[in-house]
Amino acid sequence: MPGLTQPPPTDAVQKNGANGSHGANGHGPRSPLGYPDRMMGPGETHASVAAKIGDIVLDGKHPKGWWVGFAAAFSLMMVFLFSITYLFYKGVGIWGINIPVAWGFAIVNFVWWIGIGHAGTFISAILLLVFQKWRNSINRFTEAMTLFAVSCAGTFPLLHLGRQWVFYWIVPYPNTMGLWPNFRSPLVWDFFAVSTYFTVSLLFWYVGLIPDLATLRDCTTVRWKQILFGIGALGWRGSAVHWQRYKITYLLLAGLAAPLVLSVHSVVSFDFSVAILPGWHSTIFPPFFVAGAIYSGFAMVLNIIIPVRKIYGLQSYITERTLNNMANIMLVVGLIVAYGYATEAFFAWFSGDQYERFQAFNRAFGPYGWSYWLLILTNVLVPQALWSRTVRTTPWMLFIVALFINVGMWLERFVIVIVSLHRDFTPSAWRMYYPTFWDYATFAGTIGLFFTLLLLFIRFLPMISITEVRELVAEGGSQPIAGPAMPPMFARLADRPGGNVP
Amino acid sequence: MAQIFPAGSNAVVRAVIVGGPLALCALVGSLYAIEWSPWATRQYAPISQPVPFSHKHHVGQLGIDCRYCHQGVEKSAYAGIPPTETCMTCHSQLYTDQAMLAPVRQSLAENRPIAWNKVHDLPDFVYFNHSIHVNKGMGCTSCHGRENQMQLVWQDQTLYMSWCLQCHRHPENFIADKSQAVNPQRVAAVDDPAKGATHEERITYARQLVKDYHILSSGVLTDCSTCHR
Amino acid sequence: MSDHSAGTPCHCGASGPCQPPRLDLAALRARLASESGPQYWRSLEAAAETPEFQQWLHREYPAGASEWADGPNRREFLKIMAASIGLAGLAACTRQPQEKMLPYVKQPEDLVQGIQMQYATAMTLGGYATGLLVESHEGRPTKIEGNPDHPMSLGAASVFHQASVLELYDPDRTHTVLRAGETSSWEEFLADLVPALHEQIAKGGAGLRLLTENITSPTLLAQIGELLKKFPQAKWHQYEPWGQEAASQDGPGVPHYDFSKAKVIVALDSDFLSTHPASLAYARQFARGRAAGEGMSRLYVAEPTPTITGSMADHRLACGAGDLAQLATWFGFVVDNRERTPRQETAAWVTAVFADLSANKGAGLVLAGEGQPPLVHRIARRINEECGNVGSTVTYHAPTAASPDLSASSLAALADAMHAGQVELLVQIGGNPAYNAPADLDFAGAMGKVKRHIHHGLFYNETAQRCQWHLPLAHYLESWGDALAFDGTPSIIQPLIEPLYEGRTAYQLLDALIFEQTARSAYDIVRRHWEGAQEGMEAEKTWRKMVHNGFAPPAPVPGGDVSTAVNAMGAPVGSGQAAETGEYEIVFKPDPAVWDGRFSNNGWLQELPKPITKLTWDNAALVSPELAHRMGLNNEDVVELTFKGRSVHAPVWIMPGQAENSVTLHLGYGRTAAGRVGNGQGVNAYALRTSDAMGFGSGLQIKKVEGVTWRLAASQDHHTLAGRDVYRAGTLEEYRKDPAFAPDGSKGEDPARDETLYPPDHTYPGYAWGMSIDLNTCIGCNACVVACQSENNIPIVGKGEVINGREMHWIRVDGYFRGDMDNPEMYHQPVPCMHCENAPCEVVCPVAATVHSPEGLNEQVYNRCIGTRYCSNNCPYKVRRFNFFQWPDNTTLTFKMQRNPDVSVRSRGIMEKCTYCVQRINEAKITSQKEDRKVFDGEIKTACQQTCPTEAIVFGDINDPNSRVSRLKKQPRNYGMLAELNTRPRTTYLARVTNPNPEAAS
Amino acid sequence: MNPALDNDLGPDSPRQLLHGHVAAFDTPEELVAATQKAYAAGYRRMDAYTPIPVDGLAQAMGRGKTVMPLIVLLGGIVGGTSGYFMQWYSMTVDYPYNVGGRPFHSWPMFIPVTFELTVLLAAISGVVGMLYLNGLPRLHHPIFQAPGIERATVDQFFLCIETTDPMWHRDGTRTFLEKELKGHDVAEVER
Repeated sequence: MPGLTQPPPTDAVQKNGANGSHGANGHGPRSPLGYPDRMMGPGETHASVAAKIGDIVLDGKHPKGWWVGFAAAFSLMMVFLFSITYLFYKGVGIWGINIPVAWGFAIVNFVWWIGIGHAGTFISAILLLVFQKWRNSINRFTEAMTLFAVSCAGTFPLLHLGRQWVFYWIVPYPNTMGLWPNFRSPLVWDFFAVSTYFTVSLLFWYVGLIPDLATLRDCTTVRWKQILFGIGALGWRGSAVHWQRYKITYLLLAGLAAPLVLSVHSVVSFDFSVAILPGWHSTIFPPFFVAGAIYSGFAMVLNIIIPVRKIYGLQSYITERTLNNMANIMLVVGLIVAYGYATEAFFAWFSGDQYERFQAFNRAFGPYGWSYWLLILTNVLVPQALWSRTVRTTPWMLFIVALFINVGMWLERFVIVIVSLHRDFTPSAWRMYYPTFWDYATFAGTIGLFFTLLLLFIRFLPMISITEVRELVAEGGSQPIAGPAMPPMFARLADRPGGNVP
Repeated sequence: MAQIFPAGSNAVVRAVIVGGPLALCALVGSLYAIEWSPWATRQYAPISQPVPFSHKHHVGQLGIDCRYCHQGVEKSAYAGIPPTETCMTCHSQLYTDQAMLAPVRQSLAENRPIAWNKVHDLPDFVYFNHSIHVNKGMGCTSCHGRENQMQLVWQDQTLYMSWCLQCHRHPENFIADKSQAVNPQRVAAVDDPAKGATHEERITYARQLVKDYHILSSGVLTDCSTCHR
Repeated sequence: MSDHSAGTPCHCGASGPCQPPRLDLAALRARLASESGPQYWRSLEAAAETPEFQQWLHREYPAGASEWADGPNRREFLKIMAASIGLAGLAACTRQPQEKMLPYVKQPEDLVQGIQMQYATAMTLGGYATGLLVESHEGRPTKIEGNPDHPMSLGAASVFHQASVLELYDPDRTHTVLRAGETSSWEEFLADLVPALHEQIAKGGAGLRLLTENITSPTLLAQIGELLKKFPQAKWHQYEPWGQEAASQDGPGVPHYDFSKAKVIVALDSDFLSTHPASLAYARQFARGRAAGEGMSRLYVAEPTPTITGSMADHRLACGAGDLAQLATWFGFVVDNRERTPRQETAAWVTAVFADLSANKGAGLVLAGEGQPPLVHRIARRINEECGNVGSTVTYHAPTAASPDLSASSLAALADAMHAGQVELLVQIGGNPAYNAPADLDFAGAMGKVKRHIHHGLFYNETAQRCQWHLPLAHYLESWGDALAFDGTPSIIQPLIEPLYEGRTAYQLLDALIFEQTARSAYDIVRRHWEGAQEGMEAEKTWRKMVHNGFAPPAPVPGGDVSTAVNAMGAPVGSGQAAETGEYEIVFKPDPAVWDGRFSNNGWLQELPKPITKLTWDNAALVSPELAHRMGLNNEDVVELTFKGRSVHAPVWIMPGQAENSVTLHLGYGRTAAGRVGNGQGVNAYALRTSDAMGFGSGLQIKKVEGVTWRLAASQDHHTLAGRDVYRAGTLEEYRKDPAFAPDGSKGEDPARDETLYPPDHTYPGYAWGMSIDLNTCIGCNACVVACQSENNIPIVGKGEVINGREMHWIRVDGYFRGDMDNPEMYHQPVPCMHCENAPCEVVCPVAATVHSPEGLNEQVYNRCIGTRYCSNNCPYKVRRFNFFQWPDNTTLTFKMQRNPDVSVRSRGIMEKCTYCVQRINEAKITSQKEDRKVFDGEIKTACQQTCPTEAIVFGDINDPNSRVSRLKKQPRNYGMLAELNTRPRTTYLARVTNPNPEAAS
Repeated sequence: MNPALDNDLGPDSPRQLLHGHVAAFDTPEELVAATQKAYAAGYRRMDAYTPIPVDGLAQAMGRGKTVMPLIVLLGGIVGGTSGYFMQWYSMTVDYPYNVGGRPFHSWPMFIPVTFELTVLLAAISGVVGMLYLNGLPRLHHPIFQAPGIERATVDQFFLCIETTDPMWHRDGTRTFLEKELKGHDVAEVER
């Protein structure tokens, strides 16, 4: 279909690239306070949005960046498959875990991934409820990210079992033994929380996708694509009546997802705070964990969209304003997290409990002290750079800060899980923990899994919500709703009798 | 523009929407059916033995006491499989030339045990103790069924944990007088007309037995370490 | 019953030897699916039917030995295991294969399948017998306990006794007669022996030598007598690498102690709580004398290297082994007021100690260690006489062991004869001189000159490999025999099982030497000897009684020759000056885990954390912190130890409480032909040990080997209490002031039941099991650890996995140091599961695999466990153990024979922990219910409690106010470990009370 | 088209053969205005097709509130109660065991699962309910035959007056759409 393979995307790229750089050097339109003000580049129309985003999917060709990324991610995913095969063959002993450190990288990674999985729903649900329109351009993407992150997270509690093949005993179902899971265990709560979170996120994401799939269905003339997208769109026809129910449902889902997203990491934090271990047994964990989750989630989003918007030239949708806002949120939750660290230390001292005090001391000055100070550096100090507007609005700087935060949040879980375990109540049982090759391989492997899924998503589904971005078109500048030029992809409509060409 | 999908597609979709969940239910249902089927539980399937020993003949017709062969049943966890000698106490005199008894004679001659096939095979992590059951008013028939009517023995019950729990939760539904323990005709007191006309009378009688035999509370009986160690 | 006990094993003996651990996975899978757990004993016979078994019986090593080559850390072993378990996983998805049942053909009358039986027997260590009871399941000995009636056991058993059951099943034991390493047979051996004997008869046996270990067996002695009658020129030599010889040889006779009367005990380098042949009995007496309160005894110890005896001391002096001789002479000086100037602090110590001794005349006791020279022993006796202790707390006797001249010199004489080529026929029963003879004798070299050297032993060890003939020795659990206990009690050794391999007893071998044939069975020989004069029924009766009890009433041991005792004071031995001249001394001690090396191939013992150091799988050069500091040494550094021109490389372990200039190297390591478990572990101390320095010697040179380290596997990394009061101790003074000094109410220990968010709705109306552990009497001997291991089928994991922190012991003995690093207080704290009423581990298990029983047990349900390990994280005591890999060896049938069928064998991925021996509880409950009664107090003994020599562990029903355990828990010293966490532990501790001498500055 | 076709006749009358008339508009505002006019003119059976949700459009067609919130609420209630019941039943009735000394019915520990199940069922019932009420999935629909309708998901706004409306008249409605409502590309949509 000529329409699709024609240049518009590219000239869109030029156009947007232009004003993208424009914004970058800070000459873009500004809010009274002087912040980047634009949620969308100028000159966008409903049609151009559909064209621009739709073509990424419908167009056969793909930027080098995608192929490189995919090759890397896929090979890492193979590492993952290999290491879990070996794991099933030998047993969890291949990891560095021991008594007392019975939880190692597996749980650290689990919590880390779950945390990353929080950005999506936070952005799409909570920001939706508080009418942050700028999230429209990134919510689709981050929701997908959520799904994949949660999938990665979900593998770990399963893999770390001693007898992985009976994992389903955690699920309540009538069985010949007449037994039930122990609903008092945070791990059972985890199971319900994570699976609920995944299901709801999936629904939320798919519901949002329906109208876009319809758009794609109608924009392509390739039969099999029509059929596939058609089925995906469930026959959506944009009826006013449907829209009415659709919008309310979408809002309700957001309303449900909002408390859910807060609950999930709270429940994850229960894994620790319900235990009596000094360093785990702490009442601030739920809010502290949630903040940390959003922190790392946003960092990961930035680490991904910054390259992606460059590679696919999406600067006019994901504008400096979007980056700036995300940076602001990161700064805020970052401060909450920092406060969390302070509180932990303070209460350890304030409690007067010798075990708590020792734990706090051991974190900072014990054999794993390096991890604690590295954590402070990456999670508390470096992010202070976000106070600077330049950093917030300069993609590459933001990218680096986000990178630090991702490392930092992983270290935080390392400190909580391993450092707390390795020295608890009985000195005679104290031991060190040394990760093995397989610990690293499994972790790296899930990163591969994550990016493989993400890149496939970018390839086959609209990574930006066409529908919701259309709602921003009005804010794109002073352009008329119907663009100045008929987008070439609709050339075929033009010669239809009475075809309307404005 | 033209329709992408033919008019019939809607019907197809509806069929899928209705049929999918139904199929799923059917699948799950059948899985449960299999799990509880005699095939999975191995019930009611007579197990062939190197020597076609007939409980029906020895117990049912000759009326030999269970304990004659299964000597451990009152003292030990294992009821015990009789040594070849036990068979030979009679069969050194009777049917000495019977071909079907050749393995027994050979066993004695070569001092090699007869390799019987196990019929009631509990998992190795289950520690069932015959003696305590037999001594507390449970009987052979409670678990083994009517062996006096079995040519070749088969497994009479599921031997699932949930099956064990029925009795460990409500012994009164299965208990009978101690004297009945090894009686191949034994019936539980609740089903025994002799213990009362109505179910109420019978169950009160059974409850009394539970008291008299100092059978532990179901709390203790359903405790994990009662069977798993 | 003896006939039965001899008869019972018939069926099992036939099925004995293990099947080759083939890599045939299908077979492994089949076995895994069908043979584990309580039924496996049946399948042994099935295995016995297999042809490969028949052929394997005549193979030196099991097939697939190559896969096992790396022995202890068992990497290959794990490969095999993992593969099989993987397949077992698959098998789980398929239908279980049909299981077979193999009944007896002729069932022993008194045997009821499924009911264990106990038989009395005895084991000798260093020649001295200890009476034992052996638990037998369908003819398989599975566990060894002490014989409560035997005076040298009193129900207790040492780690060595208990672990010997594993030795019985060791697949590395010799299976057949070997001629120069080639499979042969007893017939061929006799055929070769007879002409050689005739040769000797011609020359009166001039070329014949008999070499044995220390022997007390009356029967054997009688036979040797006969032999020597037949060969007047022949000589009999005895050698024990570690024994009592110093005490008896030109010493004042062998002292027998009575700690029950002793109020002041002074141990001069004497580890009477562990290395003494009577240590089990002594430990019991000592513990009784340590009851907190009036009349509590006081223990002074002066020793070069920390021992468990030293750890119990109220005053401990870290003092070089050489200096001890001088210390002793200073005692002598105090006794005789003769002038001499010893080092000052020792002077003060000695004066105080002697004052205390003189203040308790007749209630004092001075002991000298086996490693010390005769002089010290003489002085000890001198002091005992001075303080009137002889006759009350100590009596002197002739050696129990009949010994021509029992010492290294005996072996030296033999070695000389061998070098001189005078030895043509050397018959050696047991022992391993090629490995453990003093280095200066060059015994291995001498062996080259012997025409015909016959070795009769359990293992094809270093010596056997150099011999023309190696004859498999029947393990004591396979053979009849007799021996004397240290106090002279004649004890009967009764077999529990027929020989698994072609082993025969020493009695039969001597028969062969005397009568040139082995017609008589060991049973005939021994019984014949004991019948003696008696005839017919009478004899039968006494014999049966003896066999049943395991021993006969002791014949009084003759008193020792006293004359040597007086005029004690010779010149101080040369090494006395050692420390002053800044020379270093080396100290040799038998290893607390593998003794002199004879147990090197025993996995339980190799992995047993040694008292004080907590090292496993290795010995190390123990150096004082001071010395380490001076030479810049660190743990796991390697040093070159040079002594009398011979040197070895050894890893360094810094030992608080070690005498400044003494380096201790334990014997028994560096084996090259121990077997797959023992080979290549640790350092061979015998390479340095010379016949003039059997206990210690000065003139050691230490050189650090740069750039090399030696990984050591310690089961405990932290020996400081980090300011925590998990272990509580006080002095007798404090105890008098406030008997309840231990429990700390201020921390809200033992909070009220209603201080909780929840209504407390769990009560324990029936039994409520609980345990009390007395830290005052625990001597840290590790007996409980091995008892638990054999009772509960606890696997070993190998050195590598211990380093990884994955050892599996259900009960561990924590060791703590407190105070001055150069001479700290040393604490032992046995830590089993606490069975908390509010167990943190239970709440967090997602599948309820660990729950609480109505009797207060914290249960671990293996078959429900999915291995999240959350419970372990949440256990403040860290007593839970996890199967990170498939640890239990399910391929070696002999190991499977050892397993206790009443306890599930745990597979990979499962959490396990102390169960209070729930199998024993259930057994007792079932018995009592059948008899319509409650369980008696003391009817249930946990394995650890049963074997504890000092009765420090007591288990019972805390609902019964009169039970021993509840009475102990009522004691003011009672406290719960970490009780302030409101875990409500059922296992509680009695705080330790020490009894320091107010006058003495230690 | 077939001239034989006439208003309000038998089985093959246009009412039966046609779905309705459709007209295109360029902006949501025009569409809303047009819709209001049509409603005022008495048309009831109509529907609009737009690429983005247009506020007030459904109201303009005389639509009231939807029942979606109610459905979600019910879903949540069912999820929550059944979730708590499951825990209470299994932990206190079916197989009560002592876990760490906590009571059989330790309600605070049952809350997380109850909450999660509430959200889960609410969300599922929401989505399922929405699709059900919208009659989706429906892959085949007459409106897809309307010329240019594909732009309804891109940048055009359509109004369709359906033949089921009593006021519908083949010519009348068409002229109404073209003249009154100023819609372009007015076309007949066949069934």
